[in-house]
Amino acid sequence: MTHSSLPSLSVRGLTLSRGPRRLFADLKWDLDAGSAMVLRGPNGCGKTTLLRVIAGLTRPESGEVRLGGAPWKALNAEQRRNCLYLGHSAALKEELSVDANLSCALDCDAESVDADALAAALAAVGLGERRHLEARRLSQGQKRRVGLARLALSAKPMWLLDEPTNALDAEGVALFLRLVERHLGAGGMACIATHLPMDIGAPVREIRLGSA
Amino acid sequence: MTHSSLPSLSVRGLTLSRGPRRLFADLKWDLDAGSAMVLRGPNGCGKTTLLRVIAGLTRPESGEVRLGGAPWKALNAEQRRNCLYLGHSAALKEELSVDANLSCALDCDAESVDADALAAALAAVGLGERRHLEARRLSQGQKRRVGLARLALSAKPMWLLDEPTNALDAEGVALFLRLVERHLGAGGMACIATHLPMDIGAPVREIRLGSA
Amino acid sequence: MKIYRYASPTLFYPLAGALWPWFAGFAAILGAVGLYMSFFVAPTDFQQGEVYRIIFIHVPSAWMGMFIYLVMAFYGVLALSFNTRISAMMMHALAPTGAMFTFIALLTGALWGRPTWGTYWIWDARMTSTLILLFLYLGFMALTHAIDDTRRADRAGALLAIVGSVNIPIIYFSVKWWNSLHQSTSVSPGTAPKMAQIMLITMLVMVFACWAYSIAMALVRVRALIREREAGAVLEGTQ
Amino acid sequence: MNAVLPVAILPNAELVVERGAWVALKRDLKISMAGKGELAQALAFLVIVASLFPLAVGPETMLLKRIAAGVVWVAALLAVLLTLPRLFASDYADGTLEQLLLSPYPLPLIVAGKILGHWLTTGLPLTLVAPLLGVQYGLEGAELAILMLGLLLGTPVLSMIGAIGAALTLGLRGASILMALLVLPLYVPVLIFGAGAAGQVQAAMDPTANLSLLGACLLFGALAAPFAAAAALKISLD
Amino acid sequence: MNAVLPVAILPNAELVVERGAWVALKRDLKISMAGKGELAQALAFLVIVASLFPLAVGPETMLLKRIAAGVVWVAALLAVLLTLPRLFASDYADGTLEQLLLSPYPLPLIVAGKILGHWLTTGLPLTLVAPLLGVQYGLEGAELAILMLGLLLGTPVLSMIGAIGAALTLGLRGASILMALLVLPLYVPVLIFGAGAAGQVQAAMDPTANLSLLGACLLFGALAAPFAAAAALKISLD
Ligand code: HEM
Ligand SMILES: Nc1ncnc2c1ncn2[C@@H]1O[C@H](COP(=O)(O)OP(=O)(O)OP(=O)(O)O)[C@@H](O)[C@H]1O
Ligand SMILES: Nc1ncnc2c1ncn2[C@@H]1O[C@H](COP(=O)(O)OP(=O)(O)OP(=O)(O)O)[C@@H](O)[C@H]1O
Ligand SMILES: [Mg+2]
Ligand SMILES: [Mg+2]
Repeated sequence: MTHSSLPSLSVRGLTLSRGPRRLFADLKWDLDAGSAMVLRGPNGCGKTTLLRVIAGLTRPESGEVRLGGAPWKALNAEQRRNCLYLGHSAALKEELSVDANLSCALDCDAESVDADALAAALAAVGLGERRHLEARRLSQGQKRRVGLARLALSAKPMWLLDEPTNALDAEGVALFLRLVERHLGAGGMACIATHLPMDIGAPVREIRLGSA
Repeated sequence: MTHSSLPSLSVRGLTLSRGPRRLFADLKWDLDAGSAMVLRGPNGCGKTTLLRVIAGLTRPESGEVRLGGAPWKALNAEQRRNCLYLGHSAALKEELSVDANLSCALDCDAESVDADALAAALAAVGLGERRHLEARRLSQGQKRRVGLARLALSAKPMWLLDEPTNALDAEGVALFLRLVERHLGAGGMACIATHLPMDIGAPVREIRLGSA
Repeated sequence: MKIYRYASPTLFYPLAGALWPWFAGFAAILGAVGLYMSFFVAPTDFQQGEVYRIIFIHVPSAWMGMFIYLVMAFYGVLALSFNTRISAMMMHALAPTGAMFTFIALLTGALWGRPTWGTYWIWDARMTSTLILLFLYLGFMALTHAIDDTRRADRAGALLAIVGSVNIPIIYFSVKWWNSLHQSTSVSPGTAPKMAQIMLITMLVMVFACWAYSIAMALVRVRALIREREAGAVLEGTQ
Repeated sequence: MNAVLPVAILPNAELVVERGAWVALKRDLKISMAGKGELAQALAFLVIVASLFPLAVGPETMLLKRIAAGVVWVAALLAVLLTLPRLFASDYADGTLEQLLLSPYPLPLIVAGKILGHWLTTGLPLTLVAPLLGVQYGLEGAELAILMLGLLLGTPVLSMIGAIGAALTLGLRGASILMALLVLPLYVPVLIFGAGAAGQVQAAMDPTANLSLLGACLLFGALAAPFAAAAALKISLD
Repeated sequence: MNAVLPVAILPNAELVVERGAWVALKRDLKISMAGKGELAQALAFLVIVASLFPLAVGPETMLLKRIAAGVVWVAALLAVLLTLPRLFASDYADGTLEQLLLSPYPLPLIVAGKILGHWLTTGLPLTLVAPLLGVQYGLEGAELAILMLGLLLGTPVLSMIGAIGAALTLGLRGASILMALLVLPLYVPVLIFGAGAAGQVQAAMDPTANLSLLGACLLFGALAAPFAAAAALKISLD
């Protein structure tokens, strides 16, 4: 699958403060199909906040996010379709089984995935035998791995990931990097906030947000 | 300060299963004052569970934890005094200010700390100017750092830490390692579940729990 | 955009500063005159005696109570549609005054009820709907106080005010209807002593006094709010 | 563990917007089914509250018959209130609400789906069990029927108004009681029309007026509430 | 950022066990104060619920006077119920409850402190505002006094029983309503004695019997509840 058709994401003069402190001012950068932007910076510098702004969950004080020329209407349906956001929380319903959780998430993303693909994805992230387990029983890392499965199945061209490797073991991190690689290879885009090195075989740019 | 008087922690034949799967069986190890035990293993292998058993929050199926000969009465007051547990969650009251949170935690630990020491600790973990901020406003990493401040102030000889470096930036991790070093240097003990290398200037042993 | 959102408070601040003393003055004068008239000029009511004079406080405050909530809703619409900070502030500034008037209406009403029909409270339609109006005010203030992020507080408050104001007529009507279902309520406060000319004038004077007072208070509170948020506004706005 | 990764699926070209409501509804029903015996709980609550009153006011049958409809309605109203946190608060706590907001489907539709789901798991069962209580209080035939009809028309409105309150108080401390503060006054008309209708039948009067007023509220709510609640959600998550 | 680390403090030799209750109380009061206007909210809830009834049953003064005490009591009971999640659930959600369990102080003492805190922020204010409602329903003098006295003795029991229910339902889905199911039946005696006392005064009878029964409940609860709740907590967190 390829997103090569996809226009580039551009951030234009984003500015946002929290309380007395300005998190970022007049941010300007573009992201082209097939490449990733890694957000770095010390704790509290504003990575999460920036991701939420790009996702359209938080309004910037000024500036805007554009998807190929067109201004990004926060939470506008057509554009929401293009973007998948994984936040700090695993976004699981504790009382639902793992695969119920996954299929719910995919339904909400309006992705149509058949049961086999779903099972395959869960197996690939190491939750094969835990498919029918209530999510609340999962370990911290396993919860994050459900998110990885979602990435594996997602057809959305733009990924916004907030510290996706938290609580993952070494093998999980490797798996994640492979997923990103494949996604970018297929012409997707990704904005990733992380403290880990992202050494993958695809164009990766970094921006550092000012220290907190 | 020194805990040299402290008896060693010994785990005797701990066994626990979750659902169909046996997480650990007949675990046996001792931990002497001044050294740390690092729990390693893939996601879902039972690190968190084991820590909770040692803390006395979860009952093992068989086996027991002893503190220098005496059997560890789960949640027995005198022994609880010796042990500080930091779990996956930051254990903060969102609506309280950072320092209110810290002082509450110390009160519950029955540690008497004066305001200056508290302020110093917060400054040391980089929350100096955020002392009076509501905890809910903190970034993920900053929330963990409150936990670090608590470690810095704790006089408890035994630390049980569950992935304490989650969401911390490089500088935060370094800070954490320094804290553990000092703690062990003072004759303390620590059981730490983590996926990161723990290279510190103090005796560190590792156990791998069977793969999940 | 920026101008829209940030400059207007800074422009409004001095304006409000210049205006509020005037309205305060009007309020004081009209209030004094009105009270004097209501207690010394207006004739004794032949059936209710002196107590009826409460009406000169009771009715205006009751009216203000209802009216101010609608004004809040109006500012709420402005705040949401043009997201002008100043109108949101006006909304916050008006709430306490409106609540106060509603409460005064309840209080005076209750005090009036004691002598006229021997109990502080009956579930008369108007009394009940006024009580519910007070609840709406309390709800609004509780919500906006519970939210500490001003942006969210503004917008949430605006939405609530709008929803509430849509409901006010429904509530008012439904309560009247409810009351008419149960005829057994013997007395109703509606039995207005026929308004003599002078009474009417007094009433009007008091009404205007309340108006002036409300405006003055609103302006003062808005200034306080602007001052409170100034630091934020400057930071967020320019630089 | 490191099996080959499944190839991602191509995006299905066109988005059937209407499915939004259905997706949300299905999801919430799934969750309710997972949370064992939730329906049972809502019902039991209603029954218990209704049974508390005779204990509090004394057993005189005439008196009880007089207050029967009122008690049932107030109890139903509180039962709905108690279950409102399920609507958004739990999703907010575990981060799934953000995901719903980011879903391509229009938010008001999703909200509508959730509201419907909430009604199906609270209002509807309450309506069905109401006659039971009515009988406890000595109501009969037509009285019971009208009581049920009123609840059938009224409880959806309770869910709708409740949704707005729930969305506004999202993530605030003491949200549950704050929500009660916001929502209960708005419940007044429904309460009056609903209990009024039942009362009229007892007084051998014609309840159609009240019932049609309830119907009007229902229509109006159905049109306005999803949009209001959606707006409130966006505000609360900003 | 990398300032020198403060030297940790030496452990204070002996542990003053009794402080446990005080620590917990102080903590919870702090939190209540942080959550703005919580007291106000509990009160407002009581007032609103009490004001709903006349709308449901009609404004006849005699009828209302009859049910006055019952309504106030049921409303108070529900207000307590709605605020119970504050007791443990919120601490459980954010992980602070584990920390309390691991604190060196004896758990029952900590629980006792929390219960006291809960009463001070709900039961007490409810008691103080009750007369207002009584007046709305046309109660006077002695009737109001006994109503208040009853609440003063009864509401602490509500908090105590509630604590047990809250601890048992910790972390379960739909906990709020499940808790209601567990707790409400246990509230029955309190309700009967309390409302009964008020009723007797209205009937010009002597309420002391009921009141002393309430007092007995209070004593027994104070002795038993903290231990029961503490045990329940340990079970729920295992
Ligand atoms: C707490 C109790 C009461 C409340 C909340 C209340 C509320 C109101 C309200 C909202 C109005 C203005 C609305 C309108 O004019 O339609 C009003 C007007 C009035 N009230 Fe009251 N009232 C209360 C008690 C009383 C009592 C005890 C009396 C006298 C026996 C009384 C006599 C009047 C009169 C004469 C008017 C003006 C005539 C009229 O506008 O129809 N009220 N009251
Ligand atoms: N009301 C406020 N007053 C002052 N500072 C605030 C306020 N609200 C948020 N902040 C600060 O804004 C920042 C939020 O940043 P954000 O959560 O995006 O950090 P981050 O880069 O994701 O950090 P981490 O790496 O820890 O996740 C934090 O430093 C927080 O302290
Ligand atoms: N009822 C159950 N049935 C089957 N497996 C269960 C059940 N409850 C828990 N588990 C499993 O028990 C394990 C819990 O382990 P634990 O949370 O201690 O993992 P961990 O070592 O902390 O992992 P992580 O590194 O991700 O934190 C998980 O693998 C979980 O799937
Ligand atoms: Mg972050
Ligand atoms: Mg773990």
